Amino acid sequence: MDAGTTLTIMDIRPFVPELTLLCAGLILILLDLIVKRKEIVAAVGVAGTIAALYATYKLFGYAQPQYAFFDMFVLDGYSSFFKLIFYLNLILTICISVKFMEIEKASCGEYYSLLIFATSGMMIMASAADLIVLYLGLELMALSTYILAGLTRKRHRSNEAALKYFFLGAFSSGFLLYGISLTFGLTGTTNIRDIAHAIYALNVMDSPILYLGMIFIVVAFGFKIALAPFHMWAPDVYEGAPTSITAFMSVGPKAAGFAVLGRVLFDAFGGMQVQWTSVLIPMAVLTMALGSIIALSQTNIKRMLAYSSIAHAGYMLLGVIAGTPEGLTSTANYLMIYTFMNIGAFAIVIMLRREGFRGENIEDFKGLSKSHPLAAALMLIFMFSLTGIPPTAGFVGKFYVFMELINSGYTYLAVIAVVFSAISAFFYLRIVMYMYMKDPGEEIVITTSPSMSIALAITCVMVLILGVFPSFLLNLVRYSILG
Amino acid sequence: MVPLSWYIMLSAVMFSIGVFGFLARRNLIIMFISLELMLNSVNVSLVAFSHYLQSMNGQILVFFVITVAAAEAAIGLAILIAYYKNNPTIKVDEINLLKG
Amino acid sequence: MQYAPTVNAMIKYTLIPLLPFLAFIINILLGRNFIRDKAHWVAIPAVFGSFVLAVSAFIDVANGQVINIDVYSWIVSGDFNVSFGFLIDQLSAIMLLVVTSISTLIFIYSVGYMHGDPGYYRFFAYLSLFVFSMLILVMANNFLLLYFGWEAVGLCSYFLIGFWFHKKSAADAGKKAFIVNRFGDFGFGLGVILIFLTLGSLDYMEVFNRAGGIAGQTINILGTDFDLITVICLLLFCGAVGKSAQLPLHVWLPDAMEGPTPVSALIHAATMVTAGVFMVARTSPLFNLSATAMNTVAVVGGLTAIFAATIALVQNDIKRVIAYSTVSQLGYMFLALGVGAYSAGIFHLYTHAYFKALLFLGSGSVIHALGDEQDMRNMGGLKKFMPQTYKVFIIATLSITGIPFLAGFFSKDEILWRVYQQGDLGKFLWFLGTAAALLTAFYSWRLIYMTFHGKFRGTDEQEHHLHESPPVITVPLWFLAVGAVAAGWVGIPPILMEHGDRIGEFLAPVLGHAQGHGSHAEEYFVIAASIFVAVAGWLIAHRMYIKKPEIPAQLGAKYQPIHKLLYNKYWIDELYSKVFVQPTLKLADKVILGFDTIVIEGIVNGIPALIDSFSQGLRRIQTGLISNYGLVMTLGALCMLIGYMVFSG
Amino acid sequence: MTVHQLIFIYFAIAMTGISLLVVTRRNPVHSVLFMLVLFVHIAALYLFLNAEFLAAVQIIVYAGAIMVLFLFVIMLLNLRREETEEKFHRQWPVSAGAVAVLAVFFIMIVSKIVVLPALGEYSIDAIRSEGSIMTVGKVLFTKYLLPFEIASIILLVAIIGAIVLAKKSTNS
Repeated sequence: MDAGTTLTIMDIRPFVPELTLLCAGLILILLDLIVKRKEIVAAVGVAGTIAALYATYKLFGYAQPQYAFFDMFVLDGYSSFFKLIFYLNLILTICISVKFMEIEKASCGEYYSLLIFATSGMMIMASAADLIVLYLGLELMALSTYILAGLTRKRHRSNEAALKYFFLGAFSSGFLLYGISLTFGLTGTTNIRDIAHAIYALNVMDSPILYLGMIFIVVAFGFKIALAPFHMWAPDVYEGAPTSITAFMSVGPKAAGFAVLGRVLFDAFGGMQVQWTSVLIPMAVLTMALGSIIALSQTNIKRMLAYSSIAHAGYMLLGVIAGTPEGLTSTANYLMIYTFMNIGAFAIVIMLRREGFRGENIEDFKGLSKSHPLAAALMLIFMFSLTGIPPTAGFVGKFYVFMELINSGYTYLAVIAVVFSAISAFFYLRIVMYMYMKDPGEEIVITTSPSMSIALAITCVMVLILGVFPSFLLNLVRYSILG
Repeated sequence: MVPLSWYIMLSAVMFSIGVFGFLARRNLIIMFISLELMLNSVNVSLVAFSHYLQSMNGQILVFFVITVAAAEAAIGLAILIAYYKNNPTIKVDEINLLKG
Repeated sequence: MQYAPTVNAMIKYTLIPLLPFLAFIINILLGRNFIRDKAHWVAIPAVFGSFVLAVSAFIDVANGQVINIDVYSWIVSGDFNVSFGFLIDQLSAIMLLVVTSISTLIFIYSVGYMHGDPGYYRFFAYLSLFVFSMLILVMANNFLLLYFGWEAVGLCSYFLIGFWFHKKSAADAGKKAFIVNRFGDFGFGLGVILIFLTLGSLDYMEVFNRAGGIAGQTINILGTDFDLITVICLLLFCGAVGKSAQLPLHVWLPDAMEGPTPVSALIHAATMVTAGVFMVARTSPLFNLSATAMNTVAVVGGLTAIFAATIALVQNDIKRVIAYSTVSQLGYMFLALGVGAYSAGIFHLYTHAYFKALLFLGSGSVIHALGDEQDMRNMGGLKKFMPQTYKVFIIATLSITGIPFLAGFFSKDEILWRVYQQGDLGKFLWFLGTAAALLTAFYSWRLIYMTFHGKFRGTDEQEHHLHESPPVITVPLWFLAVGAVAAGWVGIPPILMEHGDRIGEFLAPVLGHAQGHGSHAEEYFVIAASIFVAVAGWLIAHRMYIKKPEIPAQLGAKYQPIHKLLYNKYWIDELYSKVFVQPTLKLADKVILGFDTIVIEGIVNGIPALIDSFSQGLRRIQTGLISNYGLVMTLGALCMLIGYMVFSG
Repeated sequence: MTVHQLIFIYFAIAMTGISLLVVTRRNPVHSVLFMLVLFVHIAALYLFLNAEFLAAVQIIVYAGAIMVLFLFVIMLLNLRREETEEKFHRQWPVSAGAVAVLAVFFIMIVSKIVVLPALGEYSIDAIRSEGSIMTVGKVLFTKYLLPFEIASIILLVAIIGAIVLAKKSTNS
């Protein structure tokens, strides 16, 4: 269905997954008023997500992208794959949150509906075919996450995290809007496909105005992804936010940022690849360098994982730099793998949290293998995967990105990435060292719950399975993006 | 007629002033106002483009920007108040518990 | 001929390595809290299952079904394709049989030997992991998987050598094995990379098919041109030298005896150390292209055979004698490979696995009975206390020394005959080999006499506790004894029996026939010579240790320098320490005082410290202030703008 | 110089000046009040650009709602210290420099802007024939229906967020 002149009921069809999820969010708000137990709210939230997942599954597999709402919205394999990441992120986050939010004394139904609204925002971003829809999706995601970051209102750190995230996020939105405005002014449209056509038709590939617009858009997306030098909010916000939200933020907005970055750069600014590649390369190197090096001297594990997530954003960006659809595929593949390993690592951090004990210092992991061998073994797997040691999934993710990079002729970048990847082994393996080679300090008590076990089982199994049988995921992502 | 570039230059100046306000002021509320100034400068440019290109897109986007700005103000000020309750300051250089 | 395997066959072949791996997973996860001292109930059925499947695979191969299949494509990216696949041909079928059968027996033996050890479940877990890795190594159909198995068996070996890690010597031995093997593995890794770079594939068949194409090409290293294939083969052989403890990297193996005796038997005698032999045989199509590499292999093998045998003459630690004997026998195998008699080498590998495992397990039985006493000077007269152990020891010794019609006789004779046929160099190496056989006979019987004959020389308390080992230990010994007697009957020289060399014929499709001619008279001469030295060595030992026990001491006194030289293992350990370790220390310590603090410490501590301080410095950028962050973002955007202005003019 | 241009120049100077005043006043209340003056100017500018609807929205929503919310919060926080302390952050000279360079490049680049693409259908006459509100409304509820609905969710999130963050105490 192409751009019609009238709206029909068929326009709803590609939008069904988002609609399902939004309805679930609304239901949760109401449900929260009548149901006391938050577990039920959480369960309904997961059910709603699974319904949306089912809708995406049913809609998956059209060879041609489906446009709807006068070309505002597009359903294609690319967006569907990213939606899969968002669903997984949402489900896993809900699973690891239930017990944790109780301990934080911030358990409320709105928490789950906000998570769902944020995820809806990401999905809208991934499916946006128009910069206006993209902007609104981004704001929906951003506003929900600002609130989530500050949800533990009694905690000074949480307040500060929300404050920083909000101010800097709004600042970056300003840049995004100016970028959209300039692009619109030069091409006369906000539709992503039409922008590409207009750029060719008007022959403005080398226009400094368009370049300025593109840069401003990249600034905003770089902020969401946490690419240096727009990454500085990330460590502070990740550290201050409730840990479950940190897990959510480190995957969701990043993936959404990459989804729109890929779509806008490849589709709208496809004619300016030379320009944006030369912008992204220094960003990628700086991102990997800062992330890997600063993480070395961290003492707080959430903060360390924040820097790690910055470094990983650098690796993922390499797939975009490769500049081919295959490169973008490898980035999407990496993001999916990153979802599992990162949320898994955060889940272990959450398990250490208990009444009156934060469990966020790396020191707190001392001797974990002695008291809780299973938890330590899981953390070991996640750390290995984040480092990129075969046969974990992390290796496969990195391998494909580097391979695509080399195929595109950026061998030197791949070498740099491998070097930083080797440096990053130090701080990941430091955790392993603390767990396995140090004697326990004080007694470690682990808080667990059935939903937490499910999340850990999913993440751990996927990290291992995708490491050993990567072709399944790779076929999926190739089929989704390359068709 | 007034050339399009004049409007855009005006908007660029306002945007830069907004950025300056955000970067240089210590008071969070004034920083927030500077953010609003940035958004308004964008709106000016959008309306100007919309007029000169005889397209509706720009005006519609401005409409949405205003909507989002309202939502943003509500949330931002709520976060600010929540912060202020725990730590009564709105000086940006005193807000650095999280660093390193 | 290759046949498309059925799904059932694929499952079967996958299960062979998978069963021990499952046993490892189960034991390592549940061992500590649930399985504890029942770990063998997981491990033994798994290994036995592998054995049964291996027998079935062997029958398939014997019926002509050679299988080479990619079970799973791990990474597919453009031209680069990494597959995990199995190549089950005559060579790997024999290796499978050896590995699984010996593993099964040693697992059973370990139930008795390791009884009551606090790390019981851990022991079986590591041992299962080892079997898994070894099977992967053997079954691989490409170099990458081979390398994976190669490193994995090494890893298990270090774990198991240092199994009693609270014992300092055990921990040190593990470390030593690790470090020495680094040298070899580094070369091996380089070889694999070089193969990939020059031939563009890691799959055995593709590599072997393309290898002919690069014959005669040269590679420039430091200004000199070397034959490419020779370089590749020598690099691969480096790995074999490390893993199979050949000169000059043999030093780790005797120390590795610090590990539990079943480990010594399984890993350091029967299987892992023969991986180098297997690898060279597997890559024989490459080695065949380089005469230089072949001669190197033969010479290293021959020298190691005699060299290790001389050391074994005077050692007093029962396990060390057998360890040097292993090094020496491995030398024989390389000798065979080096003269192109690959099937003779594999034949000896196969018979050696049985009699050497038997020797180790027998000595384990002795050590067990004496309460962890390993010094033969404190033994003696055990014949009457441990009749069963004594009998199997005699069988193993007859076999290793090459007494006719036992396993060792046929395989060793095959090697010596093939070596003899290779011209002047062959004659010389044959002489070395025969001399080594004499020494072998001598030190083997010396071991028997010192341990089982004469009067008991240990403490009264030990004597009081002397007992025969329980059936769980002796039954596997008897099974191995059967192997030590009969394993050689598949390789009877044609000269003695028409179509007797069945193993040679069996392996011929993979390894080819050995080249060389010789008359029947010469062959009879070689056989007679080996029988003669075997008997001579026995008689000398008998005279020295039974008839006139004072002779060894007299000899030791008379030829003190030689005795010292041998006793101290030619001072090789000391030499390495003097040549490599101490000069470094001296240089760092005395010559340039302060050099060490600046350079060595600088490198060891400096780089991490530098990165750390760098990291600390960079942390300071992260001020925590919103304004600073916003400024950095603005500056970032500005840089992009300026960059554009600068570069696009 | 046409009259139009003269009027624009007035607006440009006035708006730049007011913007500077907004970001430099010591008292936030003054800043907000100058902001209101700026909004009136912006609304007037919208009228010149044929955006009557937006001019109204600018006054009603921005000036009438958002800025009042700001004032409300300023009153609520009761900021006394503002009178005596440093207005600017320590880094302000760097910021000023960076922003000045950015502004120079920015203005240099946008000064070259001209109308390139084909003109759309919403000419002044077309808008005038239907009226600005009707035109906007028609577009908003057909072509931009989806963004409009998303905006509604954003407002809902804002309401939930404000309540969650500001309500007295959690019920658990």
